[in-house]
Amino acid sequence: MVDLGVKIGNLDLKNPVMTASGTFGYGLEFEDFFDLNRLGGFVVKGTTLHARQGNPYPRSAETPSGMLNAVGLQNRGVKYFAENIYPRLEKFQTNVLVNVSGSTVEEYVECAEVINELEHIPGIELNISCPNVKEGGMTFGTSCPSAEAVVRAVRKVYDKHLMVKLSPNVTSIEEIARAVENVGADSVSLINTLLAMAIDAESRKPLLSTITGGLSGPAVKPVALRMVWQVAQAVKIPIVGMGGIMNAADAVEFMLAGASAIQVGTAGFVDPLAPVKIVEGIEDYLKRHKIESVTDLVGSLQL
Amino acid sequence: MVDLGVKIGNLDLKNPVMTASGTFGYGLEFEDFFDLNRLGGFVVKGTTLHARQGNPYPRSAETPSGMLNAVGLQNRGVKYFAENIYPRLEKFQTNVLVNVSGSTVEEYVECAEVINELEHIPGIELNISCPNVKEGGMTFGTSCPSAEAVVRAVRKVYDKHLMVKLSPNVTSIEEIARAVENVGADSVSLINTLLAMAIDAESRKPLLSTITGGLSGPAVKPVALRMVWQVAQAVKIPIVGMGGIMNAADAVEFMLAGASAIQVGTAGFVDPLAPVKIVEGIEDYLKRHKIESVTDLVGSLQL
Amino acid sequence: MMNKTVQNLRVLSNIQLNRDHHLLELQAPVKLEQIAPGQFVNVRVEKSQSTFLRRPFSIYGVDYEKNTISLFIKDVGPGSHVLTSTPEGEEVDVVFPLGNGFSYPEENERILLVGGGFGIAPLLFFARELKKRNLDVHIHALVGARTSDDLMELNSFAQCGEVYSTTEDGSHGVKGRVTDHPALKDRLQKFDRVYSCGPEPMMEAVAAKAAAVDVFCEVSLENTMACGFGVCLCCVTDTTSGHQCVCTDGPVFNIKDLKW
Amino acid sequence: MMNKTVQNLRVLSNIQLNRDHHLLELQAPVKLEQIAPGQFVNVRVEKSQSTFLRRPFSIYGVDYEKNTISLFIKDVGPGSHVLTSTPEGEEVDVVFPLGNGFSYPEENERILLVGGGFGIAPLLFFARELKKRNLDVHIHALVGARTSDDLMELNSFAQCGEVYSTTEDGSHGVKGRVTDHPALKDRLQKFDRVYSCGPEPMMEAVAAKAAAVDVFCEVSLENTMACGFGVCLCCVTDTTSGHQCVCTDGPVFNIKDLKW
Ligand SMILES: Cc1cc2nc3c(=O)[nH]c(=O)nc-3n(C[C@H](O)[C@H](O)[C@H](O)COP(=O)(O)OP(=O)(O)OC[C@H]3O[C@@H](n4cnc5c(N)ncnc54)[C@H](O)[C@@H]3O)c2cc1C
Ligand SMILES: Cc1cc2nc3c(=O)[nH]c(=O)nc-3n(C[C@H](O)[C@H](O)[C@H](O)COP(=O)(O)OP(=O)(O)OC[C@H]3O[C@@H](n4cnc5c(N)ncnc54)[C@H](O)[C@@H]3O)c2cc1C
Ligand SMILES: Cc1cc2nc3c(=O)[nH]c(=O)nc-3n(C[C@H](O)[C@H](O)[C@H](O)COP(=O)(O)O)c2cc1C
Ligand SMILES: Cc1cc2nc3c(=O)[nH]c(=O)nc-3n(C[C@H](O)[C@H](O)[C@H](O)COP(=O)(O)O)c2cc1C
Ligand code: FES
Ligand code: FES
Repeated sequence: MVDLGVKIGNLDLKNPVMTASGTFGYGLEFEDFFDLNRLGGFVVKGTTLHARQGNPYPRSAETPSGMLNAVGLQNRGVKYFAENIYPRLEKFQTNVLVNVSGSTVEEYVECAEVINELEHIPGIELNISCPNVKEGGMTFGTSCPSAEAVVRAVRKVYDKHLMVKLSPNVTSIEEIARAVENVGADSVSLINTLLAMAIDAESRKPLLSTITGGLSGPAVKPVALRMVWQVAQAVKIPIVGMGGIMNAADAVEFMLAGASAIQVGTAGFVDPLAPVKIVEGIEDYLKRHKIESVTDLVGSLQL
Repeated sequence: MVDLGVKIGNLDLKNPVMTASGTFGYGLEFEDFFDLNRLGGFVVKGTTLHARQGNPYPRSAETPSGMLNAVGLQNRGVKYFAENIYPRLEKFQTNVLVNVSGSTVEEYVECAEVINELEHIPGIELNISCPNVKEGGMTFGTSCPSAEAVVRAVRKVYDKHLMVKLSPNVTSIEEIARAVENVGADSVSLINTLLAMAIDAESRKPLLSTITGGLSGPAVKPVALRMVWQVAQAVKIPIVGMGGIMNAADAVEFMLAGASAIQVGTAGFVDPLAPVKIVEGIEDYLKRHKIESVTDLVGSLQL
Repeated sequence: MMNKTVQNLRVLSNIQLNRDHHLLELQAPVKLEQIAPGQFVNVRVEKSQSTFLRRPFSIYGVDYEKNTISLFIKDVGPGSHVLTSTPEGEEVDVVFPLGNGFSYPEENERILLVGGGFGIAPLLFFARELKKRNLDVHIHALVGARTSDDLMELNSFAQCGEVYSTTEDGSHGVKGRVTDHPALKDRLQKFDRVYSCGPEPMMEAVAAKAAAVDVFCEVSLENTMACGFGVCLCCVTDTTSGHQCVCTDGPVFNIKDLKW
Repeated sequence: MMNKTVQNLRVLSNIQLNRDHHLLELQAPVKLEQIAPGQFVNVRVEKSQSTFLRRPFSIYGVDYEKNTISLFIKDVGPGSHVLTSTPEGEEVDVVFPLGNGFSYPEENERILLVGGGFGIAPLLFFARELKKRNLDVHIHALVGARTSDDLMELNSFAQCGEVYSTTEDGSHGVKGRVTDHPALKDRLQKFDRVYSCGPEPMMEAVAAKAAAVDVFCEVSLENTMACGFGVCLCCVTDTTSGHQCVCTDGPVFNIKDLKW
């Protein structure tokens, strides 16, 4: 038997496969398709202190091997989450993380404080990289001082696992990763979407209401892999890799590049069964390659 | 009749379609496929002061809707170009630009000086964005001071059209564009390739000899469009857009976003006729939309 | 109601109806449970380089005995083109059933179905279900098109009730748009419910008429979708209770809830 | 020699040779001019989401009367899979002819062709051309495979000259690899020229033998290609005169020029 278990800091995952925030709803929508307990964990949608309506329609566009989104963090606020959604998530025997966003450092902090009280939420994923909101969001994640400021402030009030989600829209993602590691991040997850744009030549209009939005899917995989590889050379904390993972081979590539676990996002739209197929595929891969523990893959790229 | 002519500063192009450096050889290789004079211009492969062997094989990898390359500026040096290649390019009745790279500011300058003497070369494309060489290359294009330094120095010795090719691997491409505009660039071209990586899960090895390389093709189009759009809001000099252009609709999108002309790169590998089909397709588009001059498209995105 | 599932369905038949419309009957490998008219499927199209996301199509009919689902597909682009070209015997990967159906009328009510283009698909499924259930409902269907060549399935609607039509060129039925037809223009109060599916401007015009005379009206929207089952929040429409997902809160909406 | 061109070729026939090898005969819409054995084509595969770049295949034969080109394709991944599944009548988009062929032997020379896997394709084309031209050349072909099931086209080679074979399991011919066959192991000096195409380790072993006894030897390389016609510089191999492109300087190289 092969061992699929991984540890991300103090988080125990039964396997390295999580699902990505904003692509998995609150998980419940996937229950018709598979048993969520088969996942190493899942990250629920981006949550903010106050409710947000998000951006106007249209919010998505298909692109070559990928898609753009401009959802803009539509959610009913952390209080609503804690009172109405959280109770339905307690039953799961897997790691349920909440993705947290804000427009100011204070908003991040207050939101994290609420989540800190939720017993069955072992960690948050701090989103300092959302390209789809006007204030805050990505701007926190594109400079070291602002990234440090928000992580440092949240760290003070949040006791459990603090995963920080990095933006790929930067000159040096290693520097940001090192900065957040230095101020107390327990892990980093990457990449969020690449800032991008689509136009309809015929109507001469942008395809998104917000003109620009975030690119995800297989198109970004080569960039995501490169960034995971770079960050793996730069920090000691665990890395959760994502960006275009469609199948087990993709997942293995991220682990070879240095990720301890991975998240599946857009793939779930194309194949709702992708997350569990990836769990099974990694197991097959390990058997085929006679590797006992999935942790042996991490960073084991042969140069 | 529709007017396809565009001006990029002092360059007159019979149509907005050029081909991209490193993807078109010296043009001669395409002569079996079409008459190069049908293009608005073409940019020959990356040229350096001294000959370079480039990187070891393997230098390319296919990725979803795109490819990676790590050619590393293999070329025989500018002297060889001037003596042996240039004479074969003089016959063309279109704009032949030379793409210039270097490891130091001095190398850029000396290379530009040689090309300044070549009567039938109306401009150079200064490559401050190549991700595939160890020293220089992209590093010049990822900070304002270094980008300014190389452009300012070349501007001093180079009289003709100076197009500066920008790197997409930056937090703010607008800032770099503004910086090179301020020190004398006549136009900017973008984007060069995105720094990326591919791994073979089975062999557990990187697919490129250099581990990381440059991503091009349709996968990057949404990122390229966004950057052209951003730069168009930031500078007054003309923009030459590229990144994943496969057909006339793609080309129109770049012009709507603000590009005065475009370059076709990777598409020529997939369809060697793509550049001329794009010229024809733009003409059709203008007729269909009853637009008299292609210049009316530039920056005319409807918000 | 049937739970959402991902299945490979086999193309039992692929019939070309006119220049660009095809009718596909798909054999399910699992027992089909109750599917509501108005629900849709989301189809993966792998044999094209420009169809990364699935393509949504209304369910046009379900045969619970043969265990098949039918789709009515217009060839408008790469995805629908590959699907309308799929030969019998091949499999297609489908997520279904998605979304919510139309609300059922009460006994003895008079209903008007107003369809255009492939919007007739869920309406005809609805009409047939009402008929099959032997509900004592008076079904009237109004189909609009540009020319008589574009009018489809009038006979099928006729088997369920009254049929009216409009064509823009007057080649069949009343000349003009659906809203020019007396059923909508003059006699709308005579109906208890109006259901519409088709191009958005058509549905908006129908909704305006229904709102004016305060008749119950449901429309089936077609926003661009990324997931189709409520996890991406990309397909929202603005409603009186904020942004709602067309894929899970719809695609059928009561016009009272829409901000049209 | 024929100029490079991009054409839609129609599949005239698609014959399955064994589990994973197919023979495709493609009808050209333009008059075929002289094509050299060793040249290759580059095929676009649009019906797959993972084949962005073209796929190169050696030319296996040209029929100048029927105006057809044949390819010998092993199904190893998405691109070759779509191609080997292409039904007769469909068109494929092909860039051809690319690269350089093998050098022709002198009259009365004895040549040895050493092939493995789909590497036999250009060698058989070469053998047939030599035969067709009635050159007074003594052709010997040595084909290696894992098992007798993997040996193909021995009869076709036999029509051009002597045939030898090796199989790793000894189920046909000499047991072992091609280099274990006496033709290569003991009698190599008796040949004037050796040509090899197949897996790179096989070609390297053949090249080493040829170099040891100083016999003329050409091999046909298969580096990964992006363009196929010399513009991207991705397919280089290291030669005594630096990096050279397999697509335009090769794919056929004299081993003297390689740094093996
Ligand atoms: C709930 C729902 C039910 C539908 N029912 C049917 C049906 O029964 N029969 C039918 O033929 N079509 C139906 N459609 C529309 C169908 O989804 C699109 O025609 C199809 O996705 C086009 O894909 P394509 O690749 O062929 O063309 P594309 O190149 O993707 O698009 C061609 C045109 O269709 C539009 N389009 C693309 N994707 C969508 C989308 N997801 N929703 C709406 N418009 C889109 C584009 O804007 C473009 O104008 C339905 C759509 C929805 C959302
Ligand atoms: C000059 C030349 C001549 C060739 N002649 C033939 C032939 O006559 N018959 C034949 O069946 N095959 C031939 N090949 C190999 C053929 O190009 C590959 O098998 C094909 O590209 C694989 O594509 P795929 O999508 O099926 O598989 P992929 O998934 O792309 O690859 C499957 C396997 O093939 C390898 N491969 C992929 N692309 C290439 C490439 N461009 N060159 C070499 N290996 C590759 C991959 O590394 C992988 O191991 C030739 C290759 C070259 C360069
Ligand atoms: C529709 C959509 C909504 C998203 N919402 C969020 C979000 O709320 N918070 C966040 O951190 N990332 C969000 N993301 C980014 C994903 O979590 C992920 O980082 C990205 O999509 C790359 O992974 P993928 O290519 O596997 O999708 C969203 C992505 C998509 C496509
Ligand atoms: C094989 C290859 C080689 C390239 N070499 C160069 C180069 O020498 N100089 C340069 O400025 N850009 C080079 N580029 C980048 C292209 O010119 C272009 O900026 C990039 O590929 C994006 O456009 P595309 O997606 O249309 O190919 C190269 C790209 C490829 C694919
Ligand atoms: S399409 Fe994803 S929520 Fe509706
Ligand atoms: S494949 Fe492009 S140069 Fe050989």
